[in-house]
Amino acid sequence: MADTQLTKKYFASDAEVKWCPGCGDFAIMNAVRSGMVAAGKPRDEVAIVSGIGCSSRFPYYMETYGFHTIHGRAAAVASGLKVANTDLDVWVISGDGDSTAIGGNHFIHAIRRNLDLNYVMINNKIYGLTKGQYSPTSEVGQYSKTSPYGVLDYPMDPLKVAVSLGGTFVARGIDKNMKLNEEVCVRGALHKGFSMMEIYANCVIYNEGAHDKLTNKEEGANFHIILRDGEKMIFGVNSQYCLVQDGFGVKAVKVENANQADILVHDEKDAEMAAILSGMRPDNGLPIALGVIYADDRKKTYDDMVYEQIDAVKQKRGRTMDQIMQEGHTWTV
Amino acid sequence: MADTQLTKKYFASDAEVKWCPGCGDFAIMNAVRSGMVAAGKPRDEVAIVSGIGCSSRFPYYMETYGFHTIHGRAAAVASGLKVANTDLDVWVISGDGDSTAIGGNHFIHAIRRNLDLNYVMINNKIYGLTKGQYSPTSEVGQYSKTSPYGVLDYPMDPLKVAVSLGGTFVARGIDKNMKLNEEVCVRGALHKGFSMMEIYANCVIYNEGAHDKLTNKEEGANFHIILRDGEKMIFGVNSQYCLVQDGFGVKAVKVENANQADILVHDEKDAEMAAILSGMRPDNGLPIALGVIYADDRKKTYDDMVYEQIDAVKQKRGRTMDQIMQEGHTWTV
Amino acid sequence: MAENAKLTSAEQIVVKFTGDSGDGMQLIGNQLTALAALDGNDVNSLPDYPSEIRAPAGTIAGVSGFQMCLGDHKIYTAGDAPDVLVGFNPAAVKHSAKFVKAGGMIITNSDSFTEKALEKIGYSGNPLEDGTLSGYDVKAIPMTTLVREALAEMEMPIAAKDRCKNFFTMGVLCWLFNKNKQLVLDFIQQKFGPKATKPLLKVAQANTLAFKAGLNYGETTIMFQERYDLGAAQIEKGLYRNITGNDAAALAIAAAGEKAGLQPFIGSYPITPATDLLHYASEFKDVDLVTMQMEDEIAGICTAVGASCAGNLAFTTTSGPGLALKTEAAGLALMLEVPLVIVNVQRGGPSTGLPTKTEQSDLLQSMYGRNGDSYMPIIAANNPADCFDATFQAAKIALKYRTPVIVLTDGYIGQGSCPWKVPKMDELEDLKPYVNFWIPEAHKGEEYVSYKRDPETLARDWAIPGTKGCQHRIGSLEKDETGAVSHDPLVHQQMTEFRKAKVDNLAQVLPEVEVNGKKSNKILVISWGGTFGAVKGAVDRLIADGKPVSGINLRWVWPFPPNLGEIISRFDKVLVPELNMGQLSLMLRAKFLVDVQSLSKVQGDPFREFEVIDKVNEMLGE
Amino acid sequence: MAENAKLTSAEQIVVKFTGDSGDGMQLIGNQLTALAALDGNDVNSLPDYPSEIRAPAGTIAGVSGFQMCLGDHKIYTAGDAPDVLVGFNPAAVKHSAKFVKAGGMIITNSDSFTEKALEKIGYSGNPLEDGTLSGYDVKAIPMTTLVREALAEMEMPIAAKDRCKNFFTMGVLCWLFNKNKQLVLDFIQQKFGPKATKPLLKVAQANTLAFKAGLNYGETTIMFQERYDLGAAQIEKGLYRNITGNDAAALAIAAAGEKAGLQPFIGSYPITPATDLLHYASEFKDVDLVTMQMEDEIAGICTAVGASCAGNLAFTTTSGPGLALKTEAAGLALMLEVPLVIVNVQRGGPSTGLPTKTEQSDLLQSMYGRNGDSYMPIIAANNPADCFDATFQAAKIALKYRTPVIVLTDGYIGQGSCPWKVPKMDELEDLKPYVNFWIPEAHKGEEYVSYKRDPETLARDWAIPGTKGCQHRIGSLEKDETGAVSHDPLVHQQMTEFRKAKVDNLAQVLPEVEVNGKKSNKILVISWGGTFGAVKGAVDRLIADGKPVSGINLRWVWPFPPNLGEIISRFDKVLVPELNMGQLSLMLRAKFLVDVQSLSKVQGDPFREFEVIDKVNEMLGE
Ligand SMILES: Cc1ncc(C[n+]2csc(CCOP(=O)(O)OP(=O)(O)O)c2C)c(N)n1
Ligand SMILES: Cc1ncc(C[n+]2csc(CCOP(=O)(O)OP(=O)(O)O)c2C)c(N)n1
Ligand code: SF4
Ligand code: SF4
Ligand SMILES: [Mg+2]
Ligand SMILES: [Mg+2]
Repeated sequence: MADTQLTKKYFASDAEVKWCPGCGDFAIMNAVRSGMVAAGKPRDEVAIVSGIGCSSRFPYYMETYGFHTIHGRAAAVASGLKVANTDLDVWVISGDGDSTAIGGNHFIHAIRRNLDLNYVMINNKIYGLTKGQYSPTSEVGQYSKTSPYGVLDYPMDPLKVAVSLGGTFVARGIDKNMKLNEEVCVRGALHKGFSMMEIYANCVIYNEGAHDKLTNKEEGANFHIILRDGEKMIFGVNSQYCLVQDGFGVKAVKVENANQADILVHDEKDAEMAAILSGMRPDNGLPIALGVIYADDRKKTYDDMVYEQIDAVKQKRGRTMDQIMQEGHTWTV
Repeated sequence: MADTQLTKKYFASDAEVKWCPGCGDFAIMNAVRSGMVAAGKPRDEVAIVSGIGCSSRFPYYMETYGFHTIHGRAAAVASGLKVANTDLDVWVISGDGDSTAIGGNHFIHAIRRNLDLNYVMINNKIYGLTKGQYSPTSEVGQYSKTSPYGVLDYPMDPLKVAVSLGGTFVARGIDKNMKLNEEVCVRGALHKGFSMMEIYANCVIYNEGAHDKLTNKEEGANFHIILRDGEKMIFGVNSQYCLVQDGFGVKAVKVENANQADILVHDEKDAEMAAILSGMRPDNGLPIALGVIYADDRKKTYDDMVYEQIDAVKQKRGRTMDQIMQEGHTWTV
Repeated sequence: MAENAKLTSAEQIVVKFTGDSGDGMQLIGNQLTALAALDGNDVNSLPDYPSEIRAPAGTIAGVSGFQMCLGDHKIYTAGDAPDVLVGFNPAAVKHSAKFVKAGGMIITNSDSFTEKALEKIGYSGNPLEDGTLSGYDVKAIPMTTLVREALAEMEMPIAAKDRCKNFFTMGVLCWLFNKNKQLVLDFIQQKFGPKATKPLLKVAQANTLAFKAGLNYGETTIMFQERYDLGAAQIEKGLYRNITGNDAAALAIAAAGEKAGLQPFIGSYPITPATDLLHYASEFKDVDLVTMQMEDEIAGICTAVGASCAGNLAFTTTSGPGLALKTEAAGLALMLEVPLVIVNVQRGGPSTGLPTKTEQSDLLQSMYGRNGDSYMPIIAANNPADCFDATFQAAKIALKYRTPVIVLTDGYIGQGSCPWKVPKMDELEDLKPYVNFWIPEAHKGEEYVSYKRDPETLARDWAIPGTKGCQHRIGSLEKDETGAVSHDPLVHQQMTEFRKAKVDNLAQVLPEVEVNGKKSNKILVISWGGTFGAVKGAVDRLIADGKPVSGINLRWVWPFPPNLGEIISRFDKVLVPELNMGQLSLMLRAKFLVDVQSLSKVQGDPFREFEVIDKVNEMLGE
Repeated sequence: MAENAKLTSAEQIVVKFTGDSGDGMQLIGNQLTALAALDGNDVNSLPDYPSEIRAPAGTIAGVSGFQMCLGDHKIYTAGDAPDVLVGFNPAAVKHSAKFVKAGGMIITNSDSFTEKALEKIGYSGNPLEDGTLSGYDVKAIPMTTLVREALAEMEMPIAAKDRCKNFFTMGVLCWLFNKNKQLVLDFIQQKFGPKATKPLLKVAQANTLAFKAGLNYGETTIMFQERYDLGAAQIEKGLYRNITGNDAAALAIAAAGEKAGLQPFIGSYPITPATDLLHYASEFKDVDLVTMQMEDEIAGICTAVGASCAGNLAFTTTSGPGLALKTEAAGLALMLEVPLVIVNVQRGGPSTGLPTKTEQSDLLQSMYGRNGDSYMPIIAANNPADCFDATFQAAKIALKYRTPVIVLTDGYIGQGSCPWKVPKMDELEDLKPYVNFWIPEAHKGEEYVSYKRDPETLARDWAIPGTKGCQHRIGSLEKDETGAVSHDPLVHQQMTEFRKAKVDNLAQVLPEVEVNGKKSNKILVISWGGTFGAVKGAVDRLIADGKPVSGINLRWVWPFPPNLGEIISRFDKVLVPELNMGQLSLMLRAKFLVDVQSLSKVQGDPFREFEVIDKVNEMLGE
């Protein structure tokens, strides 16, 4: 099938989309479709696996193979699916709760194994589907149905954890920036290895405005930076801030106060830099990093290694089933 | 009870220790007992929680309250136990498999919450109890009963992950270095917050020599560095190597080739430095970091916050049970 | 003028509200519940949500419902076919009209029957006009217009005004059911009145106006030919509160902790339809209830086990898929022999199934869903208010026998509500005697032995960390009396038997089941949990009709009450209506070798009395 | 000279080896098995490990055992009381002597009866001398001395020489049981001989010398007055292999994949006693078996579900606590209606329980341990070799009905071994017809509908990702025929019934159970899984004794075979011996309303024939 036939619409199913009007998930679906277009596989060679959550309803809206599984297990199901058939373009769509709460273990191990999956984590910092409980990405003090007096748990930063696990592609988007999300999803789709894409989304019902600090027209740009490989890290409403190195970390300073040569240049392949960039937070006076934070596909994928090993064993031992069955202590009656 | 009464022997139960002769776990038990002595609680105010594994047999050998739970769940059980009674000195003893495989989710979330637990992860890079399968900390290519042709999964570095989750105390020991392990356990015991102590151990039966590279008499010192707060990071059999900064990371150079001022000084409170130190590996030409990598107890513990919140709500609402029951739509018949 | 509207006295009225999910059906339902209850009626209700995702407004899929039954006698269910349907839009009417009693009343907002709205649900004509609803007594009221008119003078956004439609409707119903309007006016003041903040005050005023407009509408139009008058039910004196099962369970958890002198503790993970329990309980910090929302269900139960080991009174709350995840750790609690209460609010299964729908299909999972031979008592709540007592009793048994106990409720009970006679804390049973920690002071000269058992209950001696000199080790492996790991074949045999006997023993102290009706008869109908109401109602009616039928209800589903076998043996046939494929039936068949018939329904919906009645009649050959 | 040792012909001999865990009891047991089998006997064996942690050498807790029964007829169990005990040290003798038949033979290494060794096990005197073992025929052989002497010329570490003790013992036994010594000599060459590496060659030589020394010892000492001679059993011709149940299951997985034309896939997590299955299967990369050792059991089953969705033939392997963790995801496979085989090697429970001991206590968990009404076929393997067929059959049914299937084995079967007639791949049933993927080419003009069912099997139409034009969505929520989520009450009712009927239907094609003995009789003994051997042996002996007893075995434990009810009805009493507290009994009671008696044993140990015989006699009032 010629790539030219692949359009976003081609990947849209005709099921009625049931997210609340205004939900951030709509924008993300659009970006994922662009990613699929870029990946270039016909839709019957694409599989989407999701867990349970508002975000996990995603597969129904896509004209691909779709598996809406159980809460938290999408990464594990997708791991099996991908290894079973490496020809498929496999996407995982999961929420912050689905990925980092009940699904935390599969999530970290899938990253570690560098399976060739495209993993989109829609982070609205709340459990939407179950009507508003805090999640592991919720902020300290956040009010929710289960934290009427404020959350006590320190939040987890999934991307920082992903970097610490040797993730080979780590990127962040935000519902309101559709262009950026497309970029992220296209890059993720083309990356060979585990593509970790966190996309902030607004849950208009249970966590309205969670990302306002970043999306706010007047000031938002002061609190996030859009990274581009090889470009200086400058941000702010008037591009007035930049990042410079500070010990093993970074700090944000006014461009006018910085030595031009000190302004850090983003290097997608620098894992140590990624460890810092992925964890930046306004609480620490640093902008949230958006865009591709880290990307390096030199590490072999688990799924490829599985078949390389199989081939190697075939070369080396190459037994048939009959031979295997006839091994061991045998005798003839 | 006066602290002077607390000795290591005081914490030893008289159950027969059933580890294989030569197992690394013996040495670690000794260090943990020192930690308990330092913590200064009488043994009937100490609780040890473990999962399942050779290492998890630990509680039986300690004259304290002991809970040998189920595989992978020690951190979760201990979290409840500690929150339920914050007066207890609570230790978790767990294996690499117990902590990072089946228990991975509880492990990461306990760190994130900064519960005041002393967590000792005995890492022999193998499942000992079940007779020798690879674990998430096993090396690529390692042979084991379930990887007869070599492990394909990239290993996880638990301490690096711990740092990425905001762990407030991160340290590493190794069975052969008893003094260091004592230091680590004593510091961990005294730390307020989640004390993550990874101790490398040798499983003489199923992964003999896994840490030989580090313990080897001739060359071992070239492959690890013992960190001490405020001291220069110098290592090697003849203290011939040092660490210097290299971008956001570090590199090891000969001391003679280094500018004295460039030799890095360890700072236990530098989380960004910790992110680098915790992940150093000989594969990357860097020494494994031993000792206290990170320690900072300025972050409130989850368990303390629970009771602060309770007190605050009592202040603010202060309802009695009868009052609560009589709230809502009520009427009298 | 409707002065001539006849006041018919009724024994019970079934009302159903349907509308968009966002329209607050539950709210208006609760208001009518409170109003009727205040007026002395007994009330029972049943909410009916659409799917878990907010479906688009105005569509059939988006219809949310709330049914209730008001009566002058004890009411056990939300009733069968509604006498009155209040359907707020065309979708709601289309969705629910078919349930209404033949000739029953349908009240609707005629303003909502726009062409666009009708098109959305695939109507070409207007059902209010084209005879579609000819079998019903349709009251098409231009609610939007009337409310907007009534609030013409108020400076409020139109949307806010439209929201007052509910109180307009309350006004109509207050008139229609001949209720005391002052109760509603007081309620509005209480909720939105002087003590409230500024914007709410305005809401109070608007709602008052809308309510009065509704009252007037009833009184002044000729639309209603008939009004209903319900006598007061014989209700025990006391303070009442309308409560959902989840809220009642949350209260019981806090109350049991206080009565046991232990800190109550919940380790949990949100899951529909159990979440509300956790929501409500999370507010009880001022009475020392600790709630830990954990990373998953396994951590939820494991923290609870840990808290129990430390001497808290520990609970974990969940629904089916969550229970499936908790089974391994439930086995840990069982081996440790520590008290633990697992509250399972059942929903439609298997797998994610029908998360918002009710079902009773976790009974066998609760009984047998653990590795090894593992026995746990199971108690089932009969209705929302009963969740308080069931949970409280579970805590008592968990403490007394040092055992995990499962409380089964379901989506219908957990989210549904009914009046609850609020107990005073000092009327509740003191649970301290069951705690009975082993302390050296009470056992001079004795040494603590962790699995030494009370000869009667078989509960083990329990010393918690911090108890002087009692340090000891316990675990999930099989062990001997001292807690030391044992692989001795006979120790395992004996410990297994102890664990079984402990639960069997509980049966000895359970109250005997009481039979509703003759003690010996043709048919015995057995209810458990959520089927209680429909079965009780049905059996009452069958008995009233002179049918040879009796009923019993199982509160403890395991172990079976001591006289159950004997009761069963006195009947020709046994019927068990269940919202599953016959799970209690299976247990009864295995235990009593009786050919129990199962009336099975798995449609996400509780039984209606008539379904039970029809089945009984069929069995009677009628 | 022992020339006058009498050669007694025997029908069967029970031999038990005991020694330190490190001493290789399993190895020597397997060697004798192979030797006997090669010589035409039938053999059945039972290993007996100590606890999971390597207990200190020389202690009772550290004793490891291996029992076997050799016979001239079909042998179903490892026998009751041993005729011959080979106990390698004092602890081993102390531990096992009590099991030996009165007057039976105890062979031991007298060199190991040092003062220190005796002290370790709390003996003050030497039991070889002080009459402790006077009821037995004790052969105290200075094995260490004799072996060292025999190997005096060899340059080897003493420890390595001592390890040849096992082949010395084999020599003694080879003589004692009148076996063909060439078979052992060949075996040594095969294993350590020319094709082996240098150090092994030396081992071959040493073992050969030790073996011959043992043979000579038997022949030349006057210690043995009697030798045994076993005739050859009537054994089907073919190539045989001694195999453990876990290994057999591993082979079946790979074989089923090949016969189905699908890539076989295992998603798993290690757990005793199922790990060996995964170990062995991990070696089969050359026949395309993919094994993913995952982070936990949940991931293990979930990857298998994922692989199944992609069209692999997927398996997950575990034991009790692991099964408990997998139940939620098993429900997912059930809702998706994809094939999946769950192999559960049962162990002692509840909770971590007795990890290394056998039990059958996961039956009810397998049946009912999932949320919702969820039905899965369950097949049980009767013995180690049978694990091959049971697993292969499970794969077939999983494919044919698109359903998860549970295979139950247990620690005894999984780790025990017996001779297995190795099938040729082309003799095995072709599974391709059951795969039957939906492909557009085969359904011209039709559109793919994901839950459209085969009218006979009710299996759904199955199209896998990559199939042109068949993209579709399925999930864990209740859904209609198209796979679209549905909350329609009747859809849920119907789908639940379909899922039930699918499994019930399987019963129709199951082979009828065959009765061992009279078709109608006083007592029917029912075995399943691991009780097969003891029950078969016991019933055979009872029948031979003229007792009114018959037996049947259930291979599919769910659904029950079609004629089971009818068979049961022809007996006065039904007895079910089980290594649990009566789990199959419960299912039979519920289904057939028959007062099944349960012979229950939870001691980590399989039944002995005499236990069944005693119970039957008791029931017969004898
Ligand atoms: C085993 C299990 N536990 C809990 C649930 C309930 N549950 C469904 S989705 C969800 C969380 C959803 O949050 P998130 O993943 O962030 O998705 P969102 O709805 O916010 O997109 C929970 C707790 C479930 N379905 N299954
Ligand atoms: C639910 C469950 N799954 C699996 C097991 C089997 N199991 C017991 S311990 C263990 C791994 C032990 O490895 P580790 O934690 O590294 O401890 P070690 O023995 O090496 O000290 C496994 C897989 C179990 N007991 N329970
Ligand atoms: S509840 Fe929140 S996350 Fe869910 S669909 Fe609505 S807006 Fe989106
Ligand atoms: S098996 Fe390994 S980890 Fe376990 S006790 Fe022996 S040496 Fe230690
Ligand atoms: Mg979310
Ligand atoms: Mg380990």
